[in-house]
Amino acid sequence: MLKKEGEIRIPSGCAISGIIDKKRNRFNGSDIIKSIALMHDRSNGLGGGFAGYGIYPQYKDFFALHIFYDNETIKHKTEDFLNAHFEIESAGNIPTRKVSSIANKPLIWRYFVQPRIYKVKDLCMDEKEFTARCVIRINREFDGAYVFSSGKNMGAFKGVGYPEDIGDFFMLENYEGYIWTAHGRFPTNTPGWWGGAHPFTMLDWSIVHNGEISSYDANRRFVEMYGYNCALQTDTEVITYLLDLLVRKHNLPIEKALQILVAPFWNEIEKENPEKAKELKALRTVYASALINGPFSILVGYEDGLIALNDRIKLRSMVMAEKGNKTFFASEESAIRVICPEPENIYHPAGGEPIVVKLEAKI
Amino acid sequence: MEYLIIGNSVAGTSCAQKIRFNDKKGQITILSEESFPAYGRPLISYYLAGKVDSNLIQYRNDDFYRENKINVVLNCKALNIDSKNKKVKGSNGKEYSYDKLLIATGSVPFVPPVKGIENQKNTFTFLKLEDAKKIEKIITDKSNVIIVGAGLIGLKAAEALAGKVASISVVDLADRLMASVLDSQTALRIQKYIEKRDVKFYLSNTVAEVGKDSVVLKNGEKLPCDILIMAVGVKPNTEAALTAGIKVNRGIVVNEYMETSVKNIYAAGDCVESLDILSNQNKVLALWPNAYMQGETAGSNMSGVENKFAGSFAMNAIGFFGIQLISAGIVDPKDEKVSIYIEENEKEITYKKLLTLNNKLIGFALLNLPDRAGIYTSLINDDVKLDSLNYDITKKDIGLNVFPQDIRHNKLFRGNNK
Amino acid sequence: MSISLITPQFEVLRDEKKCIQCKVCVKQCANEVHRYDEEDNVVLADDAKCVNCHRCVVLCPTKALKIRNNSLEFRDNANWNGKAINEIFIQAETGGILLSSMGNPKPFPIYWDKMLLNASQVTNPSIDPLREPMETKVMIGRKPKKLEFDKKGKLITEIPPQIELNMPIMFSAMSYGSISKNAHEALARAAEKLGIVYNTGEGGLHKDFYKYGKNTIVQVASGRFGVHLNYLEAGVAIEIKMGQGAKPGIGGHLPGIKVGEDVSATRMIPVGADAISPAPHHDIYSIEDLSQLIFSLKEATNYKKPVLVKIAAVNNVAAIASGIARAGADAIIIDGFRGGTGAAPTRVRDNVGIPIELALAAVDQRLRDEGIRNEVSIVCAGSVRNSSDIVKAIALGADAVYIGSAALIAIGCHMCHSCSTGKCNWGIATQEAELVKRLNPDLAYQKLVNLLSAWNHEIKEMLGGMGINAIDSLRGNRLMLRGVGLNQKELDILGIKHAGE
Amino acid sequence: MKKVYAFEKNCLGCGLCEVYCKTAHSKSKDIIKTYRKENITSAIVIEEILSPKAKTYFALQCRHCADPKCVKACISGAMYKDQNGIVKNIKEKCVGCLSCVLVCPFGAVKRNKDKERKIISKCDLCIETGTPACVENCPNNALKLMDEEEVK
Repeated sequence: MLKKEGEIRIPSGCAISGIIDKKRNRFNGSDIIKSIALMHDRSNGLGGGFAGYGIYPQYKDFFALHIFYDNETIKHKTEDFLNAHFEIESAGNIPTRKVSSIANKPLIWRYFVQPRIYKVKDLCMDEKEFTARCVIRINREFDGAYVFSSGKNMGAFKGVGYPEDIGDFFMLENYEGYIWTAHGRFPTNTPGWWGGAHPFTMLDWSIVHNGEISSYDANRRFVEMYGYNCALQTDTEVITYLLDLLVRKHNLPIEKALQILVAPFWNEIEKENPEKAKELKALRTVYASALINGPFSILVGYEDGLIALNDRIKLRSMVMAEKGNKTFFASEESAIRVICPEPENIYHPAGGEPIVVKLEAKI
Repeated sequence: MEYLIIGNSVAGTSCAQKIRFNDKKGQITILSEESFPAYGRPLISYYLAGKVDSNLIQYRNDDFYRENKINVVLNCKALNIDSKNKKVKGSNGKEYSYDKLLIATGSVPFVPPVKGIENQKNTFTFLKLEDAKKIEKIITDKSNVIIVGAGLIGLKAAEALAGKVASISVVDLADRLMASVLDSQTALRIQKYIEKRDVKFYLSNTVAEVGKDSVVLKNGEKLPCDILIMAVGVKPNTEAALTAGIKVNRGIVVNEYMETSVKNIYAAGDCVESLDILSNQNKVLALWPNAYMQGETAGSNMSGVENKFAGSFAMNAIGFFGIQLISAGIVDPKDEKVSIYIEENEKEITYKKLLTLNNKLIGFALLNLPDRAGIYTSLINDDVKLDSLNYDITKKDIGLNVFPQDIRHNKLFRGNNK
Repeated sequence: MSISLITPQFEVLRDEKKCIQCKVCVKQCANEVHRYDEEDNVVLADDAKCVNCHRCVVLCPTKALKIRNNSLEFRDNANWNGKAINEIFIQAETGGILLSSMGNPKPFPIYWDKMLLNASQVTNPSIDPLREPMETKVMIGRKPKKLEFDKKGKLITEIPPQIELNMPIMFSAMSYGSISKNAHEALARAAEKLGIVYNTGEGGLHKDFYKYGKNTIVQVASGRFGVHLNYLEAGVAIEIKMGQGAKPGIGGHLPGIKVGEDVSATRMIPVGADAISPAPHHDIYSIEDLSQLIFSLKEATNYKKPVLVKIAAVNNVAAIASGIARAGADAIIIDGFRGGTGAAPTRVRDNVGIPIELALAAVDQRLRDEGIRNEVSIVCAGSVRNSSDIVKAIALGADAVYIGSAALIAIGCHMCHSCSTGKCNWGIATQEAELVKRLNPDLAYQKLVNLLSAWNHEIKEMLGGMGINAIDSLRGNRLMLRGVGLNQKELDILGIKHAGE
Repeated sequence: MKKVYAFEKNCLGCGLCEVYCKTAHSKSKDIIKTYRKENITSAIVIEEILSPKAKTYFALQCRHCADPKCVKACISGAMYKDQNGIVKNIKEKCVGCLSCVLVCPFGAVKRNKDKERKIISKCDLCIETGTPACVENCPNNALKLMDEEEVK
């Protein structure tokens, strides 16, 4: 019997695409669907998904939990748990439309929640840590329930199918956001579990990823020392946790965190001025086990913007371009041109060169 | 510049070579009274024995003369030196002018007067290739050969002829062979060894009279004689030098630059007297290496590069009948203060004699123990104090390990062969 | 006086057709096995003296010599085999404990050989180290829990001192005394050339070798030989030796005969005096005592040197290692039972301790379970034989490895297990000047450089095959390993899956 | 010029240089045949130095002197220094007078024990094969072919 994510590591190839409007002008999901659809051949119909930021302005202070349920029983059980830990502001189905190619859909629910304050205080945590732990707990202990999105004013939409069909299914043309990312998946071995599709998310973090990291177990065993549980055994999961650990728990500036994930080579470090070299050396020395190795290109959405990241020797394609306030990223240039016929500043980020596009501060 | 060299043996050759090294342009002429290209005189016994042919006996090959642009005039004896006009008259009727002249006329055999010597028409000396060639022509397996002189030349002649003739008898006035090098015991041992090779010795004896086909010895004994070889000794050939009025004692007198008493005339080799560093006196040291170095020193000074000859001492390496005898310095001392160390092995016919005086090695003789003899020679040559060495040289076979490390390393790593 | 029951262990076979009586074997055998009989012009051998070190075999210009196990047999008995019987003969004759050298030779499982490595195929490109950068540099030392930057983005966390290694390999502790000065010189110079470190062992640091300080770990062992302030400050790190894999629980003994002038000066003991290292450190009877020593050494050297602690792999190694990490050690060395020694009681060598692979896996997992693995380095020691052993050790969780026996083999050791005799024909485990000079440091150091350069290259090839371009990404990456022929318990302890899973 | 230098601190006195020297100068070029059938004298002398602590050794070959005494002493013209500075002996011309042995201050010219025509055994730096056999086969790198200047 085929094993699903979490029971086994499934290597996969992929297509990714992302758009950000740094002035926080919102636009609907049509373009991102169009872009990822162009790279149809890079997926195989076994996974597709999207993340949008700024899509829930009316609930922007609530954690938006997107949950797959296998059946009603587990839904009730999970909702009891949610009720016990959160004030649920709103709950309901995520709207979908019938698409012929999408079958076997689970129950797909959405809750806008706030942690129950006394519980947070009891545990001496902040609300993010509390929410994260609850999400991890559901995903680990509630067989048949899977929280696939848990950030604020953002949401992931994913499933088994080609990404354009998934976008159609979730009716993303009805959502407007200032960051969109998309993923089309080419797993080599999967029974097709909706939870296994990308993006992988954790609080505000959402990651779409093309690649297969060979440092996986080194990264996993490192991050698991800090309370994470890599239940899915996927690359996106471990990369998300690494970022969460470095940025949220260790308070490192995002740029430093990225210098850890794709650390410069030692001989490049030696060329830097002494102070810079000392800092880079410290980062590599202390966080050697957080170095991500193997081929990958990833797009990381988070509350402040969008990050594009390649492995150190650029073993996966990744191109970017700009037009007006928008910055586009995609596995292939054509996937940018299809939605932005006259792009500017086309650039291929070098291996290990992180590109961080930050949203302008909220007014 | 014109350089003229009288004499075509080792001193002449090394002189010419050195001149050419310093002066690429000057004209170099060698006059030789012989009809052969230069050869090693000591090789004539090997020639007679058939061990070298007339080709191989040549000291330097033709390329040497071509490359060094040395003109050799054969069959030309220097009859007269006109030092005023710087000209030499040759026996070929030509005159040779010079700016610098070297006299390297070597030695001539010393033949004592012997009664009736004119009766034996096959009387020879044994110094030149010509002598060997003459002897070679007439010997048969019936020949009875008498050799007068049991020194180096006589014994080498005997060796060359052994087995080729009916009998060989060696006669010497001394009581032992090679009296200048060997003590009587060793001489006797060698004598017995050689006697087994059908050579008879008549010692403390001499030829009293020469008949047509026999000789009569001093003790009255009569020996058949078809060939008589006179190998009593040699003396410096100073004939040419005397024509120039050069100062001559036993040999030509030279200074340390090998200059004679006449300006622009130098002399080198067996014809000169030079410093014997062991006796600190000028002596005729008729030695091959000596001649080479004197010729070279003369050549250097003649061509404008000042060089001194440091002096020398007696040394010899002799092989005959399979015996190797190497000796140097004083081996038969008169001075009673000399300590003598002797080590011998009758069975192996080996013998080692070391002579020391005032904390220095002054001489040695090694019979059939040639290995590393040069180190002893260097101890004499370099005036080495024996107590500065790592061990007592009489207690152990010699090696470079005798030298303290710094000296040894200086020799091995800096190529210091002094 | 009675006759000895001990029979020779080896036979010297000389092919008379090949022997040219050159006497090289006679001159080269310090055990005086060979002798030349002038009368018969023949070279003869005394088998009883032979230790099978191959010196004569290797130097014989005509390859006329072979050494083999004595073909003399006892009656078949799986239990009472020849070795068991001979050992009894020896002890009955001498009344002493049996002594051996080098590591445990018994056929216990070698887990390195029961683990296989992964490589990339299709979904993930392998990397060619000849064309792409490939990093094997590692930093050994304590790491802070996290890094902190100020508001301007300036690093404010001070990083404790680290040992910077160009490759994850170090030469393990071998004292001057147990090995020769030339062997030390070779190790020191090779370490310098390679950008790694060697270890003084417990015998102090010879004055000629202070110049290699940047590539030296100085050891402090129970005998405290040669320990003084300059010594502590001479190296890049200080190692406290608590135990040794070859002889856990046992001290050391350098016989006085090996304590010549130089060794005496280096160890700071009288010429000819036995150098006895006690079994325990007599100032360390518990973990808090160890912590005190660690911090005494750090105080003495102004916190400029990492302090490493070396222990033998024993039953409770994981818990002990955790204690050492918490006691303040910057790195922990786990020394397995196949590690070498100059001399150890045979029974201890062969029966005490546990396999390094299991110990290493257990320690790494334990420190991770406690969340402190990233703060301390782990060095794997005890019979690391080749580059794939190293790759497997690092995948199991080591930061670096120590090699001792392999280094000695590179410079000529033939594993004859006779170090304790002091007659090492290869100039390694001896203090006899005439034998020591047989090890030309110029040649020996080059061999070490060659060996480790080759290994480093092989490590890079294997890393590249896995699609990894920095050794950091291999450390603890147990998914890169698969077991073969291991039972579930072993797989669980090693933390790896079985091949095919 | 390059010469063979022996370093005492590395020389073991094992004698392998002699074995390989003999073989290199044999007809058969086979060690065993060289020893069994050809009575060759090696051009090397191995000396032992008595020092208080341990025996040390060095191997010695012809130093190829800048101003070679053996060449001057040679009565037959067999000994000469070639254009590369190597002191050689033309075996056809050599008559075995041993004058070279008499004057060599290193004792580095040996009498050949072989009954054959070749009388003198001295180092020719194995010029025909390239690297001297002694250097090539020294187990401890005690013998090195080095330039004079390099050594100084």
